[in-house]
Amino acid sequence: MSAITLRHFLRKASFVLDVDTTIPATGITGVFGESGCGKTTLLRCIAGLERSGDDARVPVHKRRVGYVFQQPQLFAHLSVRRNIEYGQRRNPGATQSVEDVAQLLGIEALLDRSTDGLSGGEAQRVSIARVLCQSPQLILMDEPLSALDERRRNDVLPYLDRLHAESRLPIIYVSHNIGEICRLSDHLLILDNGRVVAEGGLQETLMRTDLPQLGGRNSGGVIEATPLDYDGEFDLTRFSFSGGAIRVPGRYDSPTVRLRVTANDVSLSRVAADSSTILNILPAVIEEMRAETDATELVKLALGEDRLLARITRQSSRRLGLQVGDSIFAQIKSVTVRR
Amino acid sequence: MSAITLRHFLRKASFVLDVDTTIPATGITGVFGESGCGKTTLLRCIAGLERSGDDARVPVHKRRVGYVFQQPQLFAHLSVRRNIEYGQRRNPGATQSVEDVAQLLGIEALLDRSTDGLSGGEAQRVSIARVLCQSPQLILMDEPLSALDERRRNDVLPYLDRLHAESRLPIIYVSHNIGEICRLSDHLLILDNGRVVAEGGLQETLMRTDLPQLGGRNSGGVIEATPLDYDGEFDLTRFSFSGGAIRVPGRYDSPTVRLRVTANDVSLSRVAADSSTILNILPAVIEEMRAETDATELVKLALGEDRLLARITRQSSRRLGLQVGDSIFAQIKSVTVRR
Amino acid sequence: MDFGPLWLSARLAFVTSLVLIVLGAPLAWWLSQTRSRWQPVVQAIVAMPIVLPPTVLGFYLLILLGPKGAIGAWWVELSGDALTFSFTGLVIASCVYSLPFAIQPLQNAFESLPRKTIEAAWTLGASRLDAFFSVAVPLSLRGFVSAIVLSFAHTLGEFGVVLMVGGNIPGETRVVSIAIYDHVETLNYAAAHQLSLVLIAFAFVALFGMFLINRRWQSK
Amino acid sequence: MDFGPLWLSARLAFVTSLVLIVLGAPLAWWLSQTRSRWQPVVQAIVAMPIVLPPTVLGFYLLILLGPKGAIGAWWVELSGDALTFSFTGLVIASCVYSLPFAIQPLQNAFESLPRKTIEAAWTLGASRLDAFFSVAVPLSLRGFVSAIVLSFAHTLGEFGVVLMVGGNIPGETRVVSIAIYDHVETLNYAAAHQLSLVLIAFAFVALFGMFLINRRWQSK
Amino acid sequence: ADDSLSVAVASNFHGTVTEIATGFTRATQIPVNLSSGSTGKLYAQIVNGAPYDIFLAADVARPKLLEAGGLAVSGSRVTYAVGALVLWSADVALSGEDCHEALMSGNYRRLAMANPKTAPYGLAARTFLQSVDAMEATSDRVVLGENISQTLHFVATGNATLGFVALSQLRSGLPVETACQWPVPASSHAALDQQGVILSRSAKPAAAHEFMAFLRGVEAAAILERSGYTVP
Ligand SMILES: Nc1ncnc2c1ncn2[C@@H]1O[C@H](COP(=O)(O)OP(=O)(O)OP(=O)(O)O)[C@@H](O)[C@H]1O
Ligand SMILES: Nc1ncnc2c1ncn2[C@@H]1O[C@H](COP(=O)(O)OP(=O)(O)OP(=O)(O)O)[C@@H](O)[C@H]1O
Ligand SMILES: [Mg+2]
Ligand SMILES: [Mg+2]
Repeated sequence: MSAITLRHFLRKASFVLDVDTTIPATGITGVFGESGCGKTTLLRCIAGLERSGDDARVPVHKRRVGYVFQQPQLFAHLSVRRNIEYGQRRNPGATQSVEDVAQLLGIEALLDRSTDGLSGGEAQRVSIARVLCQSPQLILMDEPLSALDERRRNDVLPYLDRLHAESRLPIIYVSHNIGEICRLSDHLLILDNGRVVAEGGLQETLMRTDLPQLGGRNSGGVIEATPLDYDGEFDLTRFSFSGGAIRVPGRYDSPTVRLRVTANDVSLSRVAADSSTILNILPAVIEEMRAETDATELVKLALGEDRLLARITRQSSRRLGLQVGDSIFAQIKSVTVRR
Repeated sequence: MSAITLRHFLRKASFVLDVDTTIPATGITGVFGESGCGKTTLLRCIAGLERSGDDARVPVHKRRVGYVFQQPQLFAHLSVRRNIEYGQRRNPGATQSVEDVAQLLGIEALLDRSTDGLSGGEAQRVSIARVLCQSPQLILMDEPLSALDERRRNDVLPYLDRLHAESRLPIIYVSHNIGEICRLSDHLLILDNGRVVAEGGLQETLMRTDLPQLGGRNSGGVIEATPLDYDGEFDLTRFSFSGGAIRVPGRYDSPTVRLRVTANDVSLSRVAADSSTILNILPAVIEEMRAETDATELVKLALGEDRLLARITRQSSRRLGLQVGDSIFAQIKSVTVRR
Repeated sequence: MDFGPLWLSARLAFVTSLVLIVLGAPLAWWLSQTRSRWQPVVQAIVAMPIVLPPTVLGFYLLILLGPKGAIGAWWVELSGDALTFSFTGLVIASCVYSLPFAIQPLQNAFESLPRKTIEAAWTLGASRLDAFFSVAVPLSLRGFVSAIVLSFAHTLGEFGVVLMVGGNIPGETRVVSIAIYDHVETLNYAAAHQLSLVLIAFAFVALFGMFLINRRWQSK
Repeated sequence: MDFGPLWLSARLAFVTSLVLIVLGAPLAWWLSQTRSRWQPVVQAIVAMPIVLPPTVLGFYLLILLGPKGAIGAWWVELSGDALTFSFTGLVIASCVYSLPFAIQPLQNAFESLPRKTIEAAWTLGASRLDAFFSVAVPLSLRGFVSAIVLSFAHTLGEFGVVLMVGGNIPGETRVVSIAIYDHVETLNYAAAHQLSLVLIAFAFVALFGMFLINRRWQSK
Repeated sequence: ADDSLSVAVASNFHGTVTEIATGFTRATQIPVNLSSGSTGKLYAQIVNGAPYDIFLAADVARPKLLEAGGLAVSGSRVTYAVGALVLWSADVALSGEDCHEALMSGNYRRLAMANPKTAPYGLAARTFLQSVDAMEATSDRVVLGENISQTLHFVATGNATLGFVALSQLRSGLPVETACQWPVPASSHAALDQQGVILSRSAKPAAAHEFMAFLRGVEAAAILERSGYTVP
């Protein structure tokens, strides 16, 4: 696996961006960090919209870097199809068929419309299609979903999943929504005040408890799993992963999926109670415990090779007398499936 | 409690809005419905921006109806303070102090800035302050949070709670996010294709199982509760409600709160297991069961006078042999507190 | 050097731009907001004054504003004074002549205002008039600057109309453009060059200042 | 009636607006994008041509474009022909005279383009030039319409400059404005009225059509 | 247009010369192209290379300057017509009255005259006013036309009660009724000589000479007399 080098230095008033790192040349790298930490600035540097780094000489239009902005930035004077063709015509090697890309993003029916009447989610999908059709060597996405409300966000997310699954293109995906990042990225880069504070594979980096940036309601873990069988009677798919088997509503056929389990969805039990409606109860070992707030604790669990976080009240922890090293049962109430 | 009459008829191309109903003259009325059902059109009619209904003669500026748009629509040539004063100066009876309102919305520090550098959440709070300072007799909010990402949305929500708590102003709050509506509204109005399909108090309406509009991930129930005591050691507040007591992290002092429990956060158990970290386990009676998808069922539970929904897999339901009328235990993993 | 004509020109240009802004803004606003089928007709009519050669326009204005003309007769009745050969007459003529240069930029600016912003002003209790002044106008500053610049400069350089309607009366209607013209006609080239330079310098300083302020304002 | 001068005027106005759009658009683009300290200076300079009375401007252009003038001499050397008293000379003079009316609306339109849209074009592989033509220009249509209308109408009504540089030569430089002027001068009022009416009718139809198309386009 | 003669003519003489040129073309088969403008403008154009063969000015000064500067064929400068100044009114209030009387008694609102600086008729009018000591009395009521035709517009449109205009203008089919007119004595001002020259850069000196000769011939003289000029 080759790598992409990011080396950028830029001063803007009192803010300094100073990045020197590498990211994998395939898959999605999530860039995460709080507002004002320099995420957008970093992307602008990579695209050549700001002068920084060694490559300052290469003009923007020769970089073959696709940029999906927070707002779709469609060209109002062109039809949807013309918008998508815009980049294609300008990049000699761009051989993607507009129809194929449109199909990937579910916008075939819109191709001959004007950009006027598009809903936010449709417009953002068109802007992604436009970038794909320019055959970039790298795609930058700057919070492409944050201007969309939840429903329209859910319109777009599956297409990003599909894009990830069907293309080997490296994507740098900026977001401050850790859920989105967990769902989409393979690799994680955490920025703070213009500097890289953490960088690595998604699962390892997510489980680091020394990063205050990762706290909050959305913390949790992801598990790579493979479908085992499908129970048609109850519409449940059983997945196997290193820690056992887990059942999820719906049917999934892809060879491998990523399951996201937020810390809020995991409760712990001393016994494997089969008297409750909780579907997934798995043996686990407590690897680490850390006080989060006055009321809650984050518990890092080992399930085979995989790791999950559970958020429990300190009161419950005390009541059950939980200790690092204890073998307990993780009760998983709900799971989000990706891919 | 007096009431506000909404009587509007409007034809727009093939769309017809036909509303004739009343809503309470205090508290927040949530207007819920899918995209294109006419929510925005209804608000525009009420504000007088579209000609419809009996009051078509009253010009917009004489209606004393405050309108918070999806985008803040601040005036770029005025400072934050001037923006807020804009409505105040134009409505003789407006006696609210700008400082008080700014404090309510946490924007005191922004008052003398230009609107330029405001973040999305700050701008939306300013636009709400502007509407409050015009002392309207009715406030309309058209998805005021949907242009904000989750973090910025959470910046604004507490201020809306506070507004609701501290003012008797009637508010019509449009959203297609049922979570937001549950959190904020007292009263619910459901629109479909330009017509009112349901209307009533929040709790009763939420529990209606004949409304397909209410399905999905966000369904659940709300409970009115009063704080009972506070456990300083574990930072937990105990609330009492008709179905018993429930504990929630954090300290709450208000005389009454609303607890929202989504169907996903409730699991059911035949026994009150004390071996798990689930904090709240309450006796309940199954009142109704309805298949939701091929994999899941919605179960309506009676806890004293209150009602909650639980989403469970059909497989678990079968395994436990759940029946209407059964006495079981509701395990509540997490609770959102409002007010 | 006689600065009289320059001051007179400056005064005329100033008053004309002012009048044009005051009268042009509502017209431009109407043009930008209306959905009437007549809108393009009115828009085309507004552009007509510049289509006629200034002297010819001046000739028609001379008839119209003269004591026997429709407007002139009414004015004589009203004020006892003739409109032609007076500063007031010059202002009217200049306004007619420069109208399109004020309307076009204003209309463009108004058309690019978001409708929601205006609606927000209404719901906040501003009447249509109030919203126009307190929101539409200040947010269209760039259009106002353009309108002022174009009509100011155009009036400074105006000549044919002014000559016709003004009658070249020193101190009253002899503006600087006529003075320069006279110098050129009488082969007094040196004086013409000198006066032209002064006029250009004056106009440059006025416009430069305006652009500078506008730039500061925009980037703020 | 002799339609020669009318066609000549129409041709002149058409060519002039065309040249002004072609040359003015890049200049307006530069003015709208640059952060140079010289920007307001250049902007003020661009407005200068309208500050001078047309006849006086014509006088200076006559000198500059004449066979002894800087530009004229060079042109004679290049083409063997004089610039003054020719259609080409008229076009140059008209362009100078109407420059500000083309620049201002274009600059305003360019300034209100969102920067991000242009940046999007760059990242999609468009060079700066390409992005200008394929994105900035089509999105600034309203500004182009204004620029064309103002410079077209202004050239139709132009007179002082044209008379000076063109020399009132039938078929070559006698445009309709001069023809009307001649009729007025020789007290041939009836012919003047008639020709004025035809000119106004022509201009009205041209501008009305333009506004109508523009309206359709905008509302699409 | 190549074989035609190009004549630059002062605007006020444009109507008359059109008639003369028609006769000339009929007699010689040489077509004539007329370009009119103010004397000062035409002069500036000629100095800057305008392609005219003949220049018919409304004064003496400009032809003289051209001759002195070598731009006109020396010896070709001739007076082709002498104008006459008339005090004129189109104001119905003065119909049947005496214009001169009205001027002297101050019975008018505005008095129009051409700009003495730029137009010979203006200079003549001023000289006349000075000769009768009326400058002071009129000064605040005078409006100046840039040339003699603008002066006529002022009077014809009723904006000025009285005006000093050229006799030739009153003879050219005025669209308005004359209320009164009074010929200003030629002795009270310098002669209103109009001179013409053949330009040195003319490519058709022979035809130009022919035209100048025709201009001073009997046929032209009749036209000039009829148009309100005297023949020198
Ligand atoms: N033109 C500028 N002048 C001065 N400071 C700037 C400028 N542009 C950006 N900054 C500063 O640079 C820092 C990084 O900004 P940037 O937009 O990259 O943040 P971000 O991580 O994308 O934030 P967000 O999540 O809010 O989009 C901020 O502190 C900002 O104030
Ligand atoms: N100007 C118009 N011409 C034709 N149809 C219109 C017009 N404005 C609105 N509509 C139609 O009226 C219906 C209601 O629109 P409205 O904006 O009120 O929906 P909404 O409930 O607010 O939707 P959303 O959640 O997407 O904001 C839609 O079907 C829309 O297509
Ligand atoms: Mg950013
Ligand atoms: Mg809506």
